[in-house]
Amino acid sequence: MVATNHILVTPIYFIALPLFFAFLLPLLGKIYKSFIRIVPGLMFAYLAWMAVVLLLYVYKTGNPVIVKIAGWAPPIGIDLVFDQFTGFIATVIAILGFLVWMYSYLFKKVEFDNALKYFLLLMLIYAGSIGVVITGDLFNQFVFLEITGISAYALTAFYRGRDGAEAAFKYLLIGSFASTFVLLGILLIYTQLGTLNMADIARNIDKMDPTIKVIAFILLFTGFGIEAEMFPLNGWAPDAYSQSPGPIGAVFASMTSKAGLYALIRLSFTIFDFSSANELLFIMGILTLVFAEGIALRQEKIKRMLAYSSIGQIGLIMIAFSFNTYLGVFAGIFLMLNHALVKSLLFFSASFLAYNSPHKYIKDIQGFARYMPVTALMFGIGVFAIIGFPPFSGFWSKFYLLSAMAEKNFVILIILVLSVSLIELVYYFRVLHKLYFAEPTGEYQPHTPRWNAMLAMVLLALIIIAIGVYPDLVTGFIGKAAHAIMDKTTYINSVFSI
Amino acid sequence: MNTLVVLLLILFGGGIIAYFAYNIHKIVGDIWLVLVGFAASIYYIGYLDVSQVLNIHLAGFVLTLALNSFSWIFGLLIAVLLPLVALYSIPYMKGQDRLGWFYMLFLFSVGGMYGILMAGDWLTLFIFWEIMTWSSYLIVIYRRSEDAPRVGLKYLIFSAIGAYSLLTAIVLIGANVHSLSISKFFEVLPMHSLGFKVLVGSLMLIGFGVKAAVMPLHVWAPDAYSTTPMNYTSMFSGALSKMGIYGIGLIVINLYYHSGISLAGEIVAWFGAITAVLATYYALIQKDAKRLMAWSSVAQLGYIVAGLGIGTKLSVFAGIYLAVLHGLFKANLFMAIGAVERQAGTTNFSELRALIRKMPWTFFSALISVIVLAGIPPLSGFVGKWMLYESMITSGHYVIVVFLFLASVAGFLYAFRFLFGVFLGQEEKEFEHVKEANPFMTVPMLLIALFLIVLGTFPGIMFKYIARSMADLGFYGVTYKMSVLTNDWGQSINMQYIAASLVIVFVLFLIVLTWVAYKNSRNVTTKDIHTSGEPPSEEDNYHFSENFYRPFQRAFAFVYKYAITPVYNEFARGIEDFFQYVRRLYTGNAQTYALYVLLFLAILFLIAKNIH
Amino acid sequence: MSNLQILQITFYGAAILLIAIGLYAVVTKRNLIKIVLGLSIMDSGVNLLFITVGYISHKTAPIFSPSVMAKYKTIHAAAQAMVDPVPQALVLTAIVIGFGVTAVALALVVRLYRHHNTTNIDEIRNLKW
Amino acid sequence: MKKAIAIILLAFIAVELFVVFYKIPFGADRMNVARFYLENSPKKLGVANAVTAIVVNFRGFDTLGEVTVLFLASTALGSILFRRREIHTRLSHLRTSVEASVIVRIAGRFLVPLIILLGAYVFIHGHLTPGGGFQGGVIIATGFLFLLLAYRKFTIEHRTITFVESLAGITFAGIGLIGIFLGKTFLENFLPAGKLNDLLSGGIIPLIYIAIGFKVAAELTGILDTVLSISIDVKQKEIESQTEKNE
Amino acid sequence: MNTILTILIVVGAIILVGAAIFAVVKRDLILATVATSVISLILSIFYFILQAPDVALTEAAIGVALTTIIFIVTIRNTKRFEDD
Repeated sequence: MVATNHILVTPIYFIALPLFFAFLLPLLGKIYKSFIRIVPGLMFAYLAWMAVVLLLYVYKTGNPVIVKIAGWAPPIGIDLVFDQFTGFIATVIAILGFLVWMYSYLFKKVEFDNALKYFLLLMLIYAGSIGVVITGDLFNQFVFLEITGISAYALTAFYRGRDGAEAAFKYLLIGSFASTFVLLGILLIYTQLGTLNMADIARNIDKMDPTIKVIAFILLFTGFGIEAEMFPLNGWAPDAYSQSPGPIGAVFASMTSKAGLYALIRLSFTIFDFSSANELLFIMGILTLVFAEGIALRQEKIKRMLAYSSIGQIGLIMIAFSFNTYLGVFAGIFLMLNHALVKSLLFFSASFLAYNSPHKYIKDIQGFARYMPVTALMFGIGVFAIIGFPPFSGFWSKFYLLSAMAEKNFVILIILVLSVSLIELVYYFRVLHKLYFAEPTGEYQPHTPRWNAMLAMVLLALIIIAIGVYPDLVTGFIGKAAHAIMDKTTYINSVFSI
Repeated sequence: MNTLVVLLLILFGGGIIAYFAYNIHKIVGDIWLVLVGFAASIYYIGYLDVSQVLNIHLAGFVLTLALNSFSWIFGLLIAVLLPLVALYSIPYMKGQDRLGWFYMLFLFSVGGMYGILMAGDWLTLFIFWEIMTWSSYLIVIYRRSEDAPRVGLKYLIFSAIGAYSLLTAIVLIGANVHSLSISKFFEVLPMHSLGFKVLVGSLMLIGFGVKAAVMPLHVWAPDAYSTTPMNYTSMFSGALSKMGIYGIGLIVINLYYHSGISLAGEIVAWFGAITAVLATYYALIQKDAKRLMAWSSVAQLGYIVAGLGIGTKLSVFAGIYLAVLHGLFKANLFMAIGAVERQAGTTNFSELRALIRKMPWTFFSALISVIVLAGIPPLSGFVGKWMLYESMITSGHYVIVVFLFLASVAGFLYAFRFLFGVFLGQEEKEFEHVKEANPFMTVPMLLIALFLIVLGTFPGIMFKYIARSMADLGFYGVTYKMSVLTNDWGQSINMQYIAASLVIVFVLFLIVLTWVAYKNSRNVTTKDIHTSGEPPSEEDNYHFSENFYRPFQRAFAFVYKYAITPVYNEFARGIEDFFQYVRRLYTGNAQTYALYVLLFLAILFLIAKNIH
Repeated sequence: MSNLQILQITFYGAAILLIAIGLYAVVTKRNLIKIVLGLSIMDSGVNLLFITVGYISHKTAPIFSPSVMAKYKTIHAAAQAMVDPVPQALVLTAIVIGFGVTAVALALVVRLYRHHNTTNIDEIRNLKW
Repeated sequence: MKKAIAIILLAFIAVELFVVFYKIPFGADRMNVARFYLENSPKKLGVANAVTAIVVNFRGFDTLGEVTVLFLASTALGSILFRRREIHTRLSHLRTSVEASVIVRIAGRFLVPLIILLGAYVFIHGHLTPGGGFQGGVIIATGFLFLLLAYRKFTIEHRTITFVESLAGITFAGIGLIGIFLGKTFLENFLPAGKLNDLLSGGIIPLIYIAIGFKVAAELTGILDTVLSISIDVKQKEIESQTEKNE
Repeated sequence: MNTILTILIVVGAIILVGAAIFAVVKRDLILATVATSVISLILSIFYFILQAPDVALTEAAIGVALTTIIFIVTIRNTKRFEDD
């Protein structure tokens, strides 16, 4: 184990620094207005760097970095676990956090108050998402889920003119259900085991009364399922995605949904020992995939379409994890990475496309490629990557996923997933065709992305292509991550060995 | 350095540089393009080391690059076409914008094709297959015509269907054989169960069949071939479709004949035969030269598939030979159409006429190609058909022979229609200004025509390589002679004699005919139509190119009545309607969503006993 | 039935009924404010459940006040006579979080009212399908 | 229809939950880690109130999150309700439509300082007696609520709230970070535990609780201020519409 | 706990549930809000009985005072009566 009290590099900073600077930000804004943009950026950059350093350390030594808080070893105190799996996801979130910041660096340039709130909420949603992923305590996870949730409600309702409030209210309603169910589940576990630490629960899960165990699992599954946008619990998601400011769609796709998904996976893989959890995950994954992608086919608004597509990808990831084989989990983690990267790129570019069209309909963006060629190209790269054309990163995740299915000889499932991919291809290329071929209708407001947004998009595109051309950049990490999440004993032992 | 990698680098790197070169100046780009074209071609023919194998470890897989003599022959076809098409493209694409983009994709797709041929394992094959697919897709939609989105989407959807079934087969192979190597796969295949063989084989055949435009997966082909700029179509139909043939060859021969499921091969042959017949009949009724030739491509590919499917030594031999020939003559024909399009501004039969004197060289090369296409004796097409029919008769596939024969007859008809519609007939004032195409365009065409003539007279040049490639497919001891074809009954034909005699007759005939025709002809404009005050109706045959084969069309109306496209359209609409309905699940009312959550929870409670 | 059993039924029953009533309000009531009220009733029920579960009969609040120390002398003895403090700590957190959510929800209600001039959830359906 | 479905579903869920919870005996001792907390909060931390010890130290990380949630709520409220500042100052007298009675106003003068004092007492003694930062903060906020309701001229300088809020937040997170800089862990106690039941005991716990108290007070006051100023906007609208009618 | 307390608790619980139903059913939102504050009040007494003074204090302060206030302010700014 690494020294838990390293001063410069410790997972605690993922949460402590965003919170610290979030509290500080209003004061910084008083000193110099641009600080509210620069300081979060420095912090995001630092955290992204730190995440990479930590991940490399964990990768090389094979020892997870586990931090105890307030000096109490688990299960007494809360611990943060930065192992190969959580560390990988946290790193993805950290890097995307930085890119989202870069994309929105000049956001609301003139309105100081709104910019302040925006960056504040961005930092908190980031801290919440990473917190959900790296915490080792169930109740603490709930708290971070709430932080993520409330910042997401606020961000959804951020724009005044639109129906943001409506979307946020729906999100809040369903989100409250989630928190109620999660709390009840936690309570049931606590009454049986008297502990809240995940590793401790996992260690003693046999001691639970079987009925109570099942009900606790169901409650937690439903609660986290809501956050993970599982069908049919995802009614809020398309609205929230489509009404939030542009970069926040990317945040939802790459951070909050990942956090929910992580909670779901940790629940089924580590905490509980139900074998049917995987079946449940499998069935819900298929339903989520088919319904979301099918409905995306019939969307008229671009961000809504992306939202449904994003939900569909979540379904795919759930299917991948549900196999509970090394290859399946590997594919699932790769899909998570890929989905985070590609959906962010799509949201980044699409939000500019939608921004410039009067009613945000797909038919309104026709011919925009000639006004904003780079943005359109980025959208195109995103589409190619999500369809899974080589040499973009999407290809590899799809290939691994199908390999995992083939390993279990699920031919019908392969055909189903590929048919759904076909649907995906149809609706994405419809948009692309509109973008490139149709004559512009003339209702165009020139808001070409500024340099920072461009840079963020180009960086993302480069990452996507780099992974696509040379997947070994990430497969090593993903392989270890897959081993880490599947190996329950090591997780428990490493948590208790500090 | 590995020569295979060098070739791929030339093409892909050349493609990227071409993009920037065209952005500097058109001339720079053109020079670069021709340079890359020739370099790749010469490198392939002269310097490529076929024995080299390269293994790359990537993402937990072993990617293998290795060329064998079966794939080499397809590579040769590309190597012949590439520099010629590059030359041809210079004048053809004059005045188009985004040339850098176009040529980058062009070279990418060629690189993809070479990658497919070099692939020693299925994953590599698939990667290059997809690169080829998306780059060709982007070229199909390159001209932002009104049709482009529809055509492009159709092409993409069918390509994706193909690619996905290929992918399914590949992952199944990976899971069951534990190796993605192609040769390993064929080695161990006989040990696997019948179900696995049939499943994987059919999936692969669907995958390759899409690119080879086998019915009913051909729907994209006529549109895509005719929408794409003609210089690419010549590669598209000439070389890219051969990738499908390459794959089908690999699968049918290796999978079916060498592991004992010959029935499957027969089915493939039947698909090929039916494709050949139907596509030919569709070609007959086309009103546009591009579309006619596009359908003709589908038909010709059907022949080849039929040949491969029969799977005897001779039929495979014929199939490969026809594939190479088709690559050449169809490329030439599309180039000719492109030249016509560029010079006369249209390719519609009802507008074009009598370009023979305006564009004699184009006409000549088209004529040669059409003769090859129709399989008329002096030229190589005849050789291919001869062998094909023979192989089918000797292996007892009489019905298929009848089918193909029917197709050949109709093929002759459409070939004639093409020649007549574009080059013959009466001259028109509006085409007076039309000039012969740029030498950069005619010279490649003539070169290909020359190839075709030579191959017709000395088919043995090609036979050598084909025989070698047959060994890779497991057919050993293929014998051939330079110009003498011998059949199983011991009769033989010497192509040189036939060629010589027929050429003499033909030339004499042409001279006489032309002389007579000149003497007795009178020029009347074809639009000089007297309808005596009656408005002309559709039924009036007021232009000879309208309803060229009307009686024929009537006779075969029952064929034309059925088309597969509406079925696909209905299917797609059904799916969209279904999801339009499903979409209402998301009512927009937060309480409904909350109810869903409760319902979900209640269902989970109900099944709680089953969770263990 | 012993006192404890009665109390068990009473507390658990009341808490779960509160949750159910809150859920009912959320799912069926059309008025936005009623829905938010439902949410807060739901939260109350969950909190009551927590505290109920943490209670141990015949034990005191987990505070080592001078009087308690005087009664039990040692810390160990005092600790044996106290109820479970963890659910209390959790509920403290949960109450505050619940208040935050309620405040945000009400703010959204006000904004929805400004935007749509109604508090009927059925009329606020601009985003659907 | 919807109601019927809802009732059936809820009845089913409620019964199911009740059946499950009924398995958990009421009033039974099932402590596990809690036992450790009870034993050690007086011993190691010198904190009399075990709940405080858990909230601020053992599970202090939750509390940091909780404070953040409140902070978020006040930020979110501001972002959702976007009050208009100029109206705020111009129309502040419209805050209450009914003027508070003289008794209330005069009583307020005596009561409010007392309320605030009580709040301060509660959070300063958080580690000794029931109550703490949250409770004290809420009590103080109620005091300000009284002011806001009773005195129409009373306005709270928003800048002050922000300042207090930020400073208290930084103190909390900062105390945590100091632990790291001292070579310990985040939020770890680095001050002497002191004697049980002394005011100056419990190491950093009272400090943090005081910070929490200030923060909660500031945040809740901010939230209340924001919420109360909604009426200003609405009133403003009413006035506008009336003047339109009059014209 | 002795019998009297038990009876009191049962009565309290009945009032609790009754208040909750009242809060849900009543069309006058102000009254419904008052009913929820009654819920909070009873809950806070329950918490005292269940030996959780910290929570009782918090519930009393937040549930009874603050939540009610923000509800009432909201209601005053929207509509007081639920309409169908």
